[in-house]
Amino acid sequence: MIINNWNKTAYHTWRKNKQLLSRFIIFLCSFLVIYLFNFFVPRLMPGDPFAHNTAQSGQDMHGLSAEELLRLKAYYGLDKPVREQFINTVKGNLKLDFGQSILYKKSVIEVIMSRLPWTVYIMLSTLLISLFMGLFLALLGIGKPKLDSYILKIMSLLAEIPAFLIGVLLLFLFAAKVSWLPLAGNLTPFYRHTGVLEYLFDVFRHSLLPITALVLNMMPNFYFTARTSLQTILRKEYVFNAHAKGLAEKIIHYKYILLNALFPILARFFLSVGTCIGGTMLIENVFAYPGLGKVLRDAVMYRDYILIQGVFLLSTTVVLFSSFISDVINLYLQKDKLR
Amino acid sequence: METNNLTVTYNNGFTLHPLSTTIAEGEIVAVVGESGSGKTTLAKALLNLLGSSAQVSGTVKINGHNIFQLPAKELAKRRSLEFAICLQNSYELLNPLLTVREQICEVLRKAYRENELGERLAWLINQVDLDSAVLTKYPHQLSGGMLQKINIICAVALQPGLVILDEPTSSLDRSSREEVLAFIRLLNRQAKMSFLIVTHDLSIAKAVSERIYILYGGKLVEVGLTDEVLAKPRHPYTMGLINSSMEIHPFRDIWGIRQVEETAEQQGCPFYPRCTQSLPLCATTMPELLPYKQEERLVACNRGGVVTILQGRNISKSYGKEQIINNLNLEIYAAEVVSLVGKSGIGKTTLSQILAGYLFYDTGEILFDGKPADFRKLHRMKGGLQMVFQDPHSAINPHLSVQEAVQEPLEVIFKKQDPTLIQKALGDVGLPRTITFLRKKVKHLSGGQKQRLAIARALVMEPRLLIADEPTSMLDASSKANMLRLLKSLQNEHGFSMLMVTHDLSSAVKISNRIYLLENKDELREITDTKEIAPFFC
Amino acid sequence: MTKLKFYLIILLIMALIFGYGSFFYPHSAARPEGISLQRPSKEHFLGTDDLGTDIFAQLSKGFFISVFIGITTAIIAMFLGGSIGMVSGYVGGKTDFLISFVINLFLSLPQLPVMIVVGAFFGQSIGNVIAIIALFSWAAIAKVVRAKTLQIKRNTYLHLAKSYGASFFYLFRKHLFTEVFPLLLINSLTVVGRAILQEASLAFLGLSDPLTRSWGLIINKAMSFTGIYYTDYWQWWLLPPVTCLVLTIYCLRMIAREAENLIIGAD
Amino acid sequence: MAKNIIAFLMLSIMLILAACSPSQENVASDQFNLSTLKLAGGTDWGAPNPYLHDPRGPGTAKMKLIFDSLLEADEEGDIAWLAKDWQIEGNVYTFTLYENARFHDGQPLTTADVAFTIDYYKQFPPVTNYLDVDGESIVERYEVVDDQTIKLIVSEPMATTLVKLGSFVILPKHIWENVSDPYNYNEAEAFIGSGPYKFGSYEPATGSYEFLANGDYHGPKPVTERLLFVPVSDPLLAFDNGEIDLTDVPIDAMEKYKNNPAIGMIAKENDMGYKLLVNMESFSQFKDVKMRKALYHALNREAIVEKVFRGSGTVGSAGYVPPTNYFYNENVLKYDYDPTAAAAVFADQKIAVELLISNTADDVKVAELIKNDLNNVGIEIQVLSVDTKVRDEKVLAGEYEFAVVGNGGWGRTPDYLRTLYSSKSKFTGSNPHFMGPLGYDNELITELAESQLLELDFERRKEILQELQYEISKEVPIVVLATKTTYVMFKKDYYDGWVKTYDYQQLEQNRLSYVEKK
Repeated sequence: MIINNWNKTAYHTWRKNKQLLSRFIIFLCSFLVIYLFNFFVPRLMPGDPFAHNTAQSGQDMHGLSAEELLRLKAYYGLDKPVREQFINTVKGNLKLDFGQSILYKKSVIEVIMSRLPWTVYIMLSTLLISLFMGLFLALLGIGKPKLDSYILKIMSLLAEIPAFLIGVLLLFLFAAKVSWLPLAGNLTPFYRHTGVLEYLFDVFRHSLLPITALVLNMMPNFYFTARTSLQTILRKEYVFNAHAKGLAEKIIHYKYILLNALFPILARFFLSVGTCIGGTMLIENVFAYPGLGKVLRDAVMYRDYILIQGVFLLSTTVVLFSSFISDVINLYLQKDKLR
Repeated sequence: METNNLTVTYNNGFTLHPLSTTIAEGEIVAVVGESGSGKTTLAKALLNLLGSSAQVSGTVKINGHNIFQLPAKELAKRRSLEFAICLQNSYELLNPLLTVREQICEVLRKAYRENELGERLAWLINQVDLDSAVLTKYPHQLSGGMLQKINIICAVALQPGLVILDEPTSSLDRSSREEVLAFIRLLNRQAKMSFLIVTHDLSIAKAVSERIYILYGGKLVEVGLTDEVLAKPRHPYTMGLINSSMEIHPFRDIWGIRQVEETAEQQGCPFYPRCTQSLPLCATTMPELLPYKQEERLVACNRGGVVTILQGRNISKSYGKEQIINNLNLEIYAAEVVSLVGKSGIGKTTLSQILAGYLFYDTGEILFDGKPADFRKLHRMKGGLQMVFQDPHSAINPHLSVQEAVQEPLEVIFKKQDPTLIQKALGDVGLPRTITFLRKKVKHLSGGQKQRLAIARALVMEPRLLIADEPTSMLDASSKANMLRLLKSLQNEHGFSMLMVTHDLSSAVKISNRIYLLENKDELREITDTKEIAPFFC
Repeated sequence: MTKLKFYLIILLIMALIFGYGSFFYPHSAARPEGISLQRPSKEHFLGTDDLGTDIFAQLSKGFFISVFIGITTAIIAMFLGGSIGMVSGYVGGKTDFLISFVINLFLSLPQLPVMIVVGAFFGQSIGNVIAIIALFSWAAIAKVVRAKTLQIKRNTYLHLAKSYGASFFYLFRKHLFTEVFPLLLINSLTVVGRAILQEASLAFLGLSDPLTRSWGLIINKAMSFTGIYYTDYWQWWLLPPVTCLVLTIYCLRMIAREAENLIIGAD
Repeated sequence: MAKNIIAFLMLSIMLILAACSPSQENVASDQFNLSTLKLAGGTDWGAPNPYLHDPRGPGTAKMKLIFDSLLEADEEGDIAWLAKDWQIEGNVYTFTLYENARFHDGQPLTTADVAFTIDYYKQFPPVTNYLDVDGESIVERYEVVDDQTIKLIVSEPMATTLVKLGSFVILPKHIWENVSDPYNYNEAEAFIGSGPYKFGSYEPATGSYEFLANGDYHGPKPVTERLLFVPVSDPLLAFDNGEIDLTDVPIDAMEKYKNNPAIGMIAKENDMGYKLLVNMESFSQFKDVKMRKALYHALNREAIVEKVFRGSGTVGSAGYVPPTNYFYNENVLKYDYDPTAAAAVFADQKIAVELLISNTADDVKVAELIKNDLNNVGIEIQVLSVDTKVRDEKVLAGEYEFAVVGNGGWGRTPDYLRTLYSSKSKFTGSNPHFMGPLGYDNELITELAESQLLELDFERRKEILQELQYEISKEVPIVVLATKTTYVMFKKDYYDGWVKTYDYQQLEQNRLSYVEKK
């Protein structure tokens, strides 16, 4: 009677691995196509990096003469035919050399590495706080229908306010009024920090506004996912059974409700990494925060192909990888439905 | 445990009517009822698990504490320690993300220290013959049966004083069911644990419980010792339930209690629409749960339980010097089929005709519905007594048309012909209702048709008791089977009682609830257990 | 049902107000006649922008353009995402593999540069704008619908219906639609809001004529006006379009939520 | 469950409120008037050395704070900087350096360094190479007379030669002689110059720069001990908050600051302007000057100043050079707004044109006004707004019908008239000052434009330029729309030594603003 169950579970794990494998292959193929896309899209963009931006007042230029242009193009390898450029880039990338940025005259890796920690700091803290707040608000609403519908209304209103508006509103409503809240940048410029703690605190103080803006933008959709998954869990019988067994309230909350609700929320967490990247770039520009967002905006403005390639490759890989993880979580989640 | 008029009303209208009972320590009680009778609600209500969806009133005291007044924390602490419940099995009773070991230990930790867990756990799982490899598995990897056993283990892990099991054996195969029942008996004996087992399966109740509660439509209709109730059900519903349970009557053709489409909500006895012995009074007054005669039994029926339609006391009859039947006693309850079997020529027909009022008896007494039988009135009233004789040819005047034959009693008694009644009667017995057939002369009918006509004629009078003397002896095998089926379906449908005289024990067993054996002229006894009947078959 | 009517009425009122604004209102939305940056007055209900064009007229014309763009994009994305998601979830196997590969691709595409490239090549028209935004929004919907279809497919009643020989369309109509549609509705509605705003950035990338009067453009112009926050111009130049935008999308979202409750009933 | 989450939140808020901001102490420095001077940064203008800085104005200005050039310019004209004085005989330019000029590492700066720099620039041209005209260096050879004096012999002396020789920055020979790849050389030594400020620190991510005062600088004393360029999200907010001491002020916000005694304002008159280019190759009917004049009459250029520049600027002069420019010729022809006359000209022409513009906010506004004006006179306009880069590329390639181009630098000496109107020089470079009228040539204008470059005498050159403007205003090959004046404000009581040069309006990019005035 017991025997037939073992091969049953074996069968399930085999089937799950097959699905996992197919998800992984999708991930690889998408990566390859994105890589190609990343190479060609910047080059298709009209306008060339060496012609200068003219419109800002007060910045006149001395024109680049023709052969100076040629010399620069040769220096960056942009004079060769596209096919050749592609081969060099692939060879370079394999050796983790992502080329020289035209705008910053430094290697792309260096530019990215100097800015990446700031963007990652903003994004990660935003994602975590939004997840935390979304879950907390969803938990608050459980069992109190009036409060729950009230929070729901606010959240759906907040979800509608466009991201850039939140940034600007925060900037002008808070920053202008609250003097000690810094308006821009990631650190008090050129301030000799005595201790690490003071340094960290300065970073925290500067990142307060951008993170709040991003959290206000990301929190609603975490809240919606958390709320639906919590409500389905609460209706499940094993929660009722847990109460009937007289388990401690704490055990029921964490090991029964939260643990089961966590997986769909985690899946949503990784899925929203993609949207968060877009939001972070926007907010970085509003608060002059030195992350990859600003780099990307300037790179696109000045058609710095090589830098654009580097940044997009990084961002698309992160997005792809996180959607892959969210697929894996979803697969793992289905364990209770594999009967 | 002690409940005092516990009532539960759901906002969708279903109510568990006030109920007061006690369960002593070490006692096993079974709660039996159809699905929707409120047995699960009762189980949950007893442990204050109904939450906001229902209004619960009355008190439930367990070990002296009224669990409705206990603060939540205190109540939670006592759960699994003093009382526990094992809910109806479903795939989602266990947390999908925790291993089996973890979920059992969760409960054990309430009373045992970490180091004692392993040993207690081992004992528990081999009580229900589960392999220890199960402990590391996740719920979704186990079969329904195994989950059921684990749920039961969780409930009994800390040996609480009272354990409520809701359908503990529903998804178990035969051998695991035995194991579980054995485990329950063991706990009951060893640890003096009392059990409340909610089930729809009478054989479980029979196998393990001492007392039984019968629940119908949210009302406790009968309470009593299990064996006695199963043997002699006193409430019409209980009788109907027992009669239709295959586990108890393995050989009999099983007929459920008649179905009636949902009537509007009414205050009276919940069983009123389907009750065969109901009175208009039943529709309005809610019966109280009262003791039944001297027996250790409680019945909630406005008529005090199942009514004995006919009672014959020490009846004797002799032709001249020859004693035919001597000092016989017999009872027929409402809405049941009783067979009178015996060798041919032993006096069965005589007894049946005496009971039907067509033959005088020397001594004894016959009561109909508790009152001395006034046969003259009974033959001429609706809800009276009618008889179908052995030989259809002589029972009906061959020259009459079918219509005249059937409507004769109506015409004579009520002086009017009611074609719809005739049509319905003919339809009931499966005879054609066309005009040509109605005009047909009786003599042109076959033996089977005549017998059916006789029955139609009897039923037109809607009798409360129909006595049929060897109704199938003249028929061939297939029409005999049809006739038996017809009689049983009519009896089940209209709810009248029937005394069937037959020498053929197999047909008796097939359709009758009880069987009287006339061994000789002064010995008439009831055959109850199947062992006696079996030799006649295999 | 009353809540649904309530939100529909709000939308209707707005449509009426802006209908008046586009046809009967004396000032044109295109020609700058008034003095620039005038306060709201009886003559100019919502004052004028920096070029002197009447803002209320712009808002009214913008209402129909933006809502048109928003809703058409949402419908396209809904049909595209919905059908592809359902087919891939239902059919499974190779097609599912292929389709989820395409979905993954579109989800991780960087939007900004692709829009610039398309803008440069395809020239200007509302059609292009709708096409591009829809191009980027169907994938998210498809992913959600696919997951839901997979979930439904596991139910036995689908296998049963299939065993009766039911065609995909029957299955779709009878079983898939009721469960997938509300999900589809809500996800598509988020596209409306996004589409209206993205239209503005696309207009600036040369994808549509920057002189049209969509709400996104008005907001963008107001935001890029240097002195907007130091003076009180923002009260009549930035506040009204943003409130209208948020209100419209909020109503649409609430209608979707009510519709969902109606279709599948309070569970 | 929810209770302990609330507790955690309260705790973190307390943490924030408890800590006050580590404000920088603003202790006055004894040696210099100010301890810190803060300006708006935020964009990465490259590291401040001749090979790494961004070619545009702010990048060059920051580099010039550290590296000295021979001459500088003030409101009136060229002044001594590294070179005490200078003589010009024919094509020989003799410069005598200050004796006590030193590099930041203490090494004396001599003519050997100047010579080395000239040769080094020939081999490795810097980001802005003043010494280069059409590919080869203007200095044929040089003669080092002694440590302080050096003769530079120029192949072909022109009016701009003195400014060019005075502008290239001098590299320390003892450092750069062994640098083979200057474009990637960014060790500490790469930032040792001889200027009034030493290199402090440079943070590319935030676009922040720190310059420290050079105590023993031979020339005028630096005004502040630390000069900072800091990231800023909204310049006005930062100015109010005291994060920066100087910023542009939008016209609409002027009232708020105008009557505040502590705030000083300086105008950058007409430094940025808009012009309408007509592609006469594809629209040959505009070769007729009458049609071009009708265009002038058709456009309400006053409205552009009023609505787009919020009233701060002037209607474009038909001679291209703006009225506030030193070389402006008042009696150039004027064309006022006369739509009926224009409509008469275009009445029966049925012209339909695609107007190419860039997608910045002001460009779109100008385009909207032009579209309405031209529609009124019967010219159908379809606006095509593209990315700025795309617009530049299309204009240089001639792929446009009408195009609106806006750019800075109108306040400089109008050598741009040569690169715009002279058939020989237009379209030789890649920035808007090279975008001349397509399909239009004029002998007289080209001759005048080229000759002014070779005219050494300052006054004589001015006359030629004014005659050139008159000729242009007669032929109007380009429709000059309007020029914009922007204002800069600063805290007067804190520091008000901001100065412009005769030739360059951007006072924050002028070295003289950061040193004490004589």
